[in-house]
Amino acid sequence: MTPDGIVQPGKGLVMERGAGVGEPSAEELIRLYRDMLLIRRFEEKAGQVYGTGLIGGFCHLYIGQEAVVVGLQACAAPGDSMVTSYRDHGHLLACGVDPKAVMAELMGRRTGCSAGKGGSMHMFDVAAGFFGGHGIVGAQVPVGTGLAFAHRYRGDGGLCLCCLGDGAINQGQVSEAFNMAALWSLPVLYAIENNRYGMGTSVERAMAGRAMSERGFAYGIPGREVDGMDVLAVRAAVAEAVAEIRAGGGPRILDMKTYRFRGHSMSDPASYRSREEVALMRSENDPIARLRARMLGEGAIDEAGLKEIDGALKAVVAEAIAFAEASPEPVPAELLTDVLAEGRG
Amino acid sequence: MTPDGIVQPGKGLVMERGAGVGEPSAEELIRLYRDMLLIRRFEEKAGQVYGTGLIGGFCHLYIGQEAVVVGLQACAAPGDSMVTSYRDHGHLLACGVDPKAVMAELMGRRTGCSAGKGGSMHMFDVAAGFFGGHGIVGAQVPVGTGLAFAHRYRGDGGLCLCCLGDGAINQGQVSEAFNMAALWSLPVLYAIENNRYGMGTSVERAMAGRAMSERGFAYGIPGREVDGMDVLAVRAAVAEAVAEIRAGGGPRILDMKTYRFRGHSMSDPASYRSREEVALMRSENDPIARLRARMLGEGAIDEAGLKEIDGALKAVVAEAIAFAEASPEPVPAELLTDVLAEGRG
Amino acid sequence: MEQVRQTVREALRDAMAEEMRRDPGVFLMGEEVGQYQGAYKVSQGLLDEFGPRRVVDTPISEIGFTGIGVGAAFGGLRPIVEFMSFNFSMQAIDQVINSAAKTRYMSGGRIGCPIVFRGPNGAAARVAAQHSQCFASWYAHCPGLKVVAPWSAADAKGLLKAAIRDPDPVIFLENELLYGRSFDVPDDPDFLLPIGKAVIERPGRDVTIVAFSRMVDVALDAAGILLRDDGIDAEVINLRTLRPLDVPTLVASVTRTNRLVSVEEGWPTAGVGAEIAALMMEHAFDALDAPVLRVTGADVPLPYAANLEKLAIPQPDDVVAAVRSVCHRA
Amino acid sequence: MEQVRQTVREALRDAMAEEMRRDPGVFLMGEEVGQYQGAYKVSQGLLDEFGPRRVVDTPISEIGFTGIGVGAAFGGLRPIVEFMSFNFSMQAIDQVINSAAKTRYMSGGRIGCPIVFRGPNGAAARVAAQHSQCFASWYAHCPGLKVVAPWSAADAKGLLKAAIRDPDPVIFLENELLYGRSFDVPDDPDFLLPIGKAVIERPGRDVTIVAFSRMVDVALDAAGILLRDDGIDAEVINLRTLRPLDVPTLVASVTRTNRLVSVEEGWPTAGVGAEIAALMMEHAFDALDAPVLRVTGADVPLPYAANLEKLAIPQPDDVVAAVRSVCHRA
Ligand SMILES: Cc1ncc(C[n+]2csc(CCOP(=O)(O)OP(=O)(O)O)c2C)c(N)n1
Ligand SMILES: Cc1ncc(C[n+]2csc(CCOP(=O)(O)OP(=O)(O)O)c2C)c(N)n1
Ligand SMILES: [Mg+2]
Ligand SMILES: [Mg+2]
Repeated sequence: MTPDGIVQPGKGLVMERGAGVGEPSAEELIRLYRDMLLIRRFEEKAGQVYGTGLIGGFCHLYIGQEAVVVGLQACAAPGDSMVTSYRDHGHLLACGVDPKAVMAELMGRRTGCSAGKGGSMHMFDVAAGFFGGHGIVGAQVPVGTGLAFAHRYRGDGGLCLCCLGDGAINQGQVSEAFNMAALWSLPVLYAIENNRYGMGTSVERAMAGRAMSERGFAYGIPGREVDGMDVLAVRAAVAEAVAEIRAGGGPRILDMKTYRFRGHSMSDPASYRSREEVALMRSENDPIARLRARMLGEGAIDEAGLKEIDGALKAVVAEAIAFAEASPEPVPAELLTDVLAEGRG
Repeated sequence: MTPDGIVQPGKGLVMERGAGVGEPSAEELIRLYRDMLLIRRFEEKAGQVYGTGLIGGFCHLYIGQEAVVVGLQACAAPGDSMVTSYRDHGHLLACGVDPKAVMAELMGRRTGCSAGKGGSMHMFDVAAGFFGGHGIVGAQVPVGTGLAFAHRYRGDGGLCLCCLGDGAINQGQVSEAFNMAALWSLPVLYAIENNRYGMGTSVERAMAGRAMSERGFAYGIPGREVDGMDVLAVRAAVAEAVAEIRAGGGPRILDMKTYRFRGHSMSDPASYRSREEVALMRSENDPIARLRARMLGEGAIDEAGLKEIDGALKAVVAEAIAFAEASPEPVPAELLTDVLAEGRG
Repeated sequence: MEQVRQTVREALRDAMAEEMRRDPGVFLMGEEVGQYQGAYKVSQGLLDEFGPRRVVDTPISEIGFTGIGVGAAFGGLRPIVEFMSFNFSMQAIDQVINSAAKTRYMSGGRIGCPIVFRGPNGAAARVAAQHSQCFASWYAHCPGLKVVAPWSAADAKGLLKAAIRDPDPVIFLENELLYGRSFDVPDDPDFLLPIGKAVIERPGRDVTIVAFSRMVDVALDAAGILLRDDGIDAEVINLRTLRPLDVPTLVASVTRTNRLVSVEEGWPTAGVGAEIAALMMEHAFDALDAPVLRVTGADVPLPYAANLEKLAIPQPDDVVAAVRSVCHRA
Repeated sequence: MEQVRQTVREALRDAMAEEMRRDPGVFLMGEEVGQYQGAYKVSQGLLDEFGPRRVVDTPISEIGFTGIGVGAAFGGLRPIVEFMSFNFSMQAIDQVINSAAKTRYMSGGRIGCPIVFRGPNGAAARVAAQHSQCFASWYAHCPGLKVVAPWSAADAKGLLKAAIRDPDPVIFLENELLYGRSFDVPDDPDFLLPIGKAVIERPGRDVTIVAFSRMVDVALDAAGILLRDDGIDAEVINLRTLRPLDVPTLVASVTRTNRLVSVEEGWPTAGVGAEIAALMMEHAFDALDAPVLRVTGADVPLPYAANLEKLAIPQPDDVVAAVRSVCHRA
């Protein structure tokens, strides 16, 4: 546990929600940095642990895309909701879910945030405002739109941050959801995490026509492109969109240009993109390195401070792993619980 | 049987396909008129027969929309294909299918174009290039796109005329099909028969955003609005679009502004639109009346000629009804045939 | 209890109206449910009473609005999603199964999905293959769902109210041909029927006939014929719920009658009748004096022609023949 | 006949390649089938040999490309549509059922739909509830389809080739865990297996175990244990086709053994095992010395945790227990 309570589940771990308005203070820069780095360190370890067999099935790492969810959550307010695809570990962490619970879920343990039953792709934490973790490409988009419907129905002032991939944009249910969100002016931000590929298919091979940001134009949904590798650009674009949405302006689309540094999942031939392309993105366009450079340049932090953060986060992740490894699997009787509400004694 | 062989199934009944290029001759005007009027008279009778109980289930009349399919078929070439929704009687007739076979199908007779097994919504005539008659809103759009795929795959120079309703535009599978048609530059014309309502829901209550003709813009599909109550405007717009498609330009969308004069199906409370609205459309914007006025104005035909056509068509329809009524139901053994190819002895 | 005479249609509407009055989180969404008053007039008057916030007309976007319903349920509301017919639920079935049914389990119980999917299921009159499929067996197959299929107006009322109050997703299979039928219904806003319980509509000693939805009529008609013509006293069980099936009631009945015929209008293969036959094997093998027979819809897409349609759907005579077969056998 | 040793993956690929060489109308479409060589490498090399005209990478638009496949089949081509997994066929199931399966019937035989839908079905390893559903029973329920579920590489090759040549829509359920398994396969480009015929993988006298797809392994393992530990000589039937089921082979076997246990990894309710139980009632009631028992996947969405996953999927011991139960009963 670091001095600032970094491992407390669900609070303190990530910045206060709604902080992302105005120019970021030095302190906020540090929090953004820390939040991104937590995801990075967590995912690196998850990848390693996968190799040992302690994590199974599909596991989609978020490395490279950290600025997107951290920038989104920087502008979220308490009571807002978030959904995303199966590539969800970073989102859970950014929502403030305890890394222990996420790692334990990855290992299929009783202490996991889905009690070990969901695994990498199916994590939930309603208290943290995170409504999954959806394994079916595009399915979270109507679901997120429904969360927005609920916000509006209740008049709770909340909105839904609904993340989807560039591949998901070609799912018909996404178009249907866009149309209804616009028709009913629902409070939802569609954040396209455009990492250029859906599995091995580049955006150009999957999508005809205009820019992704314009996919909502037919429905009257404003959209714009965002440098998704610059957490401050993300934060600024999201802040603006969120303000418009909260003011009753209806849905918004942000096309976040990002990149995944790793394969689609743990088995990926990577034949669809060149080593050079990946290497260049890693060296020139790493969202964490970019923020680090800026912070150092502005004097918001020094090398020692960076090192301290990194050390603390590594400790958090190590602790999460230790916790998960030490956690028991679900008891066999759990096989039959949670199918229905009454199944739980 | 009229002198010009009007009741011969599948040929002569409607104009030569591909005739719709250039300024229409007087003869072509007459054919367009006759083709529209055949549909009108057929549908009027179908509505009456429905009242007697000889036709059952859902029955969606095409009255008011005749200019759309007749204008489309005016530009079709042999080998082209067509699909539409359940509102398909007019399309069959415009494809040259024998009215007897259509009426017999409506009555569920063995001689029907689907052997009595499909009914109003599920009619097919492959020889005539008509691939259904689809009861699921929007489903014909991927199917039609697949027919276009087959045209391109075989290199047969054909294209698919794919009709859909304004309500169907909000089906996700339509968006998916648009994207793939554009991505693969398929020879398909999407003709939206925009009769302003999907059942009781007006376009405004179902569709957010921009004009329907722009629903393909995101995919790079050109689209334009057409006065769907003016068969010559339809013919001209389709001719242009079809030429572009045949030249390899990929899909096109035409938003045909039309109107149905009757209810959605045979049971329709009609509470969603005013009597005045309907009356005005009928009196001011009947596609058949409009063409008639033009023909008379141009001297392409006189009242006697019109009367003769009407008489001939009424005879055709009467004959279709007599034929259908005299036709037997399928034999009981037909219950179990046609499930699979080998089911047929 | 005081009874009122009402149609199934009215019972369904009253069930929704009462639950909407009771719980502000309950809302109805679907195609033509509002301004049009429902394609089959089931939601007549609801828009007037509850307004467009709670009676939501949707575009023809089944998977989209189903997913929106699921999200709204995750978000704490209690949506009633109407499919204009269950045939169109196929477009949305991924959201029904993967999002609604599986999420409680996948989340280790952290999140529930209290939602009702309702609408007419199975054959109506002459609407042919694409509009006549019975989805009873598909949905009954899937854990995480409850599947209800009312027959009478009282079933409709008591079960729909229970479904709306249920914390889990409920598939509520109505039947268009029953909408206009009248039955007695208890006059009580708290009248609920338990999901998971079958009811004996007609007690009998000689054979058990199991049916659901409109086939209860067919079973009762058959029972009448059997008594009159054969002196066979058939017990008719109305399943009411297809998932979970009320196995104790079925076993108790067959233990008395030693014979069972199931009736459904859906296709035979892996249908509800197959499940019942398998259950009787497992739970009542020694009680069976004859094989469980299935009367089902013909194994074909439903034909349009009037004569073929009738042949394709179970008629009382088909049930009579099956019962005679199991009764003459022992 | 000459045999070659190959994996199920290779057999599937060879089946497609041979049929594509034979018939220029055959093409493959789906997500990642081309440039990526198949998400599970089943289409390895096909893009190289046949080019992008016949090996078509699609966007993640299942209902769209399924409908396109159906339209192409109506238009005279012979599409093979790959679902990256059959879970995603739920998005497209309306096109599969309403357009592909029903159209021949609805058109009175005027139009056919020769199309193959293939991909991995059921549980893989630890991919949890949304990626592990078994669709055997759903598809087997529906007339107008043929449903095939190969186990060995020879099954895969002979049945896939037959499916591609078939004039009707065929659902071809593969299993990811079998892709890497090697078997002997006849070395003959005209090797076909008949759709609709089961095969006895292991003859036996005492009990019939019926399985399909990967569960054939489980059944064979169980048979080994039973012989060794109990002296029970089990006959193992590999169904190969789920629609139409090979009833004569099942009845003939059970007429000899008088006992039957079915094994499937899907959910129990209205599953393939239920159908088999019902069929045995109807066709072999008097031959049965014990109830037909079903070994099935647990009636839950598949859990992720390794221990729970194992509990949820039938293991040889589960089959052994069921067989012992039916054998000790008579
Ligand atoms: C409906 C559906 N089809 C296919 C898949 C298999 N699949 C999983 S991830 C994926 C690619 C998604 O790409 P994208 O939306 O760009 O998200 P990313 O993985 O890049 O984050 C595919 C095809 C799926 N899970 N769901
Ligand atoms: C997927 C689906 N949802 C709902 C229906 C019920 N339905 C039949 S027609 C119709 C309205 C369609 O309107 P539109 O596309 O405008 O065509 P129109 O009837 O005006 O020709 C609806 C909702 C259906 N057949 N299929
Ligand atoms: Mg992507
Ligand atoms: Mg319309």
